[in-house]
Amino acid sequence: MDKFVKWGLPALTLGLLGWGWWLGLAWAPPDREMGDVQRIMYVHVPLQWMAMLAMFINFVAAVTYLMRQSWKTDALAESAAEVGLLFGTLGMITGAIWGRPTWGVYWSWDPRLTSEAILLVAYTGYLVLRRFVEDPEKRAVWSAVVAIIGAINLPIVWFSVRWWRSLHQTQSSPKTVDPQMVLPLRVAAFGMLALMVLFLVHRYRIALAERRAEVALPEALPTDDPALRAAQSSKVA
Amino acid sequence: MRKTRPLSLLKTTLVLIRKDLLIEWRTRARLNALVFFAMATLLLFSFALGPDTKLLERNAGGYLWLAILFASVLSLGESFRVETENACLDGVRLAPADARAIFLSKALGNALLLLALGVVLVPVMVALYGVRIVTGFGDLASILVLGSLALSAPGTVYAAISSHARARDVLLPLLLFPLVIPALLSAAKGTTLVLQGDPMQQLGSWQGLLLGFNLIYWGVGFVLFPRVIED
Amino acid sequence: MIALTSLTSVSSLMVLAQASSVGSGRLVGGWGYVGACYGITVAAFVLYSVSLWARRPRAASDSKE
Amino acid sequence: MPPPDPGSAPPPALALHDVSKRYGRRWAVARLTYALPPGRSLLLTGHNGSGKTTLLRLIATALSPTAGRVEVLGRDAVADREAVRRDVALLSHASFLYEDLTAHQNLMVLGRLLGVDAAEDVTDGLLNRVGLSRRTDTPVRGFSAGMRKRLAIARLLMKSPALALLDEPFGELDPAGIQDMEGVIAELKAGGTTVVLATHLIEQGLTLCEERLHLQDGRAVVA
Repeated sequence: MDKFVKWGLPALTLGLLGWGWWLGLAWAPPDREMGDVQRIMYVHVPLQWMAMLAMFINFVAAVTYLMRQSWKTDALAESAAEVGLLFGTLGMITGAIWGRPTWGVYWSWDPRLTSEAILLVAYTGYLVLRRFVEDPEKRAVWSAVVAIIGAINLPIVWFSVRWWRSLHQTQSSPKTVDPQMVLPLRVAAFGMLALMVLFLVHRYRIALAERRAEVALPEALPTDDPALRAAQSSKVA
Repeated sequence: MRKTRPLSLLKTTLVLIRKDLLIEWRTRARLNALVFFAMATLLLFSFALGPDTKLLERNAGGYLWLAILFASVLSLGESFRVETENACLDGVRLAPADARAIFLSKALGNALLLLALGVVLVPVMVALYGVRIVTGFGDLASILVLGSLALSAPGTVYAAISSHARARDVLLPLLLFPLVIPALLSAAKGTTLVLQGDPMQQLGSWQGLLLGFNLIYWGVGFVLFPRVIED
Repeated sequence: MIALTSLTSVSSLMVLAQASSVGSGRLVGGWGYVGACYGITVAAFVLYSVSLWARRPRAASDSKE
Repeated sequence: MPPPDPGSAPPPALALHDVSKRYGRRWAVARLTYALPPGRSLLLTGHNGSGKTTLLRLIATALSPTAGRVEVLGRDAVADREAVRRDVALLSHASFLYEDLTAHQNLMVLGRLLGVDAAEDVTDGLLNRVGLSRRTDTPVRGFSAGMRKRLAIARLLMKSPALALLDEPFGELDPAGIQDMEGVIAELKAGGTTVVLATHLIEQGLTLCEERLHLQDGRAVVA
């Protein structure tokens, strides 16, 4: 397992991402309307998918933590939020760059981009909260609550922003799906998945080590009870 | 032994709201400051945008709700500062008062405060921005009520959390603002429709969105708040 | 095997980034935008990897998993 | 916990089963096991930071133990939290008093929360008992530390608890106040309340309590 994470996963990531992007940049045909700019899709869309997946992992870990306390789910929630924030931010940046030649502006108040921006601010708040609470137990509970509330908010934000925009004009992002675009997208997405898992595993180890440094883990009850010690030493003697 | 009887959830909530309102009344100087803060915010919007009355008129609803939102951050923070001062929240929950009743009382009390603030701000807005209430006071009242409730339910949960964290004054808005964007959006849109007429019958859907937001977050707060304040 | 594929694909990626003036379709050109997207993403991933490496747990528990 | 059956002997007012409480890496209370015999009161001693306050907060259900079980009158302090809270009252370092409310209002809030019959009369009586009858309508913000202590004890008496937890009740009191407090504690005991008292004034404590538990680094030490 450790060996796979150390060597196999990075190799898999590089291989899949490299292959997928090569397919996307050189092999796939340019889009009929957007031309070569459409090739941004092979980096933008997998980023968005992985950001969503990471946020979903964060949500599940938070719910699991509230149902049964464990430092592992707390550490997983923290790592998923950070990795999700990274992927989401990159997804938003690439989306904005893509928007420039397509719509003529970087920021179009497209419902998807807007919702994502709001989501990213919410998860920044989540990570800041974690920084500002010293007691590890309180931090875990409170951040789990914030994560759950933030995840519930996502669909509401999505609907409200779409409504809000639809009063002006509907922004249709043209997506003519050529079969030759599907393969590179798929390969790049799996590559991105491998990368996310890789980041997640390493971040999780860091988070768990931090928890270890902060708390004597619950399993480790104090044992140097003087009475107990006396009993043991007498047994030995 | 003294005769006591356990109160129902509703009764406990009412006792606690009464206590919170009593505190607000006894510290009404703070309350006044809050109202003037919100008014100053409204006034500053008109300075920031210059004397373009058309622009002010068109965006009046948004400015009203931004002013209420900024004020809500202060009042939410204050409502939990009172409780942390002598660990009063511990005193209340050990009394014992049901943690869910504490949530309901705090959220309702804050909603009431925001509603009152809104009622005071509306005439100021009418005077400053030169708007008229077109579709009727009933519509405006419903938006004010739903909007205040929508800000205060998640706000109460987050204020309880941030009141125990470091840098709570920064943390509360950072957590709250992205969360209440749907509520802010629908309340502002709804108010704008009330002020400028609603030829396409859109007000109902914004009210519906606000109602849904309220149902979700009052439910979530009711369930999760005990986890926030109990050890 | 996998490493070999990744090596060739990385080099072909670099070649592609240089040949940026080849464009067809209605919206001609725009390789700059494409390059910026891929570049920013790869740079951010590299930076994040470095930050993970810098924060790596140094205690004995490293070898435990 | 199964409820104690009515035929057997009364459950101990307070029982600790291997109770531990952790703050970060520090164990504030570590594997404490103790049962207080019925009808007796307990004196908790120990240096600052020895875990007295944490232990009292655990018994009061303000905190939950990291491991182990706290039982009050035979009921589990976590599973049966609501009922335990009705039986227990805590006089803590934090006064639990609203600064902006008057003495009278502070007591009335608690009285109403508890559903006390004729809360007004009870409040007046209690304020009289702790010697604050002339300051009933002053906001707590204007109170001295000693007066806050008196009001806090009135708040505890409002509950008429079966188990009273007193954390340094003599702190910040003048000699007359200490005498009053001793009177209150004696009265509580006479009324059938079990008292757990944590204090530095060991002499006073020993005259009031029959049992003694000395804490050191969160562990029980035989005194």
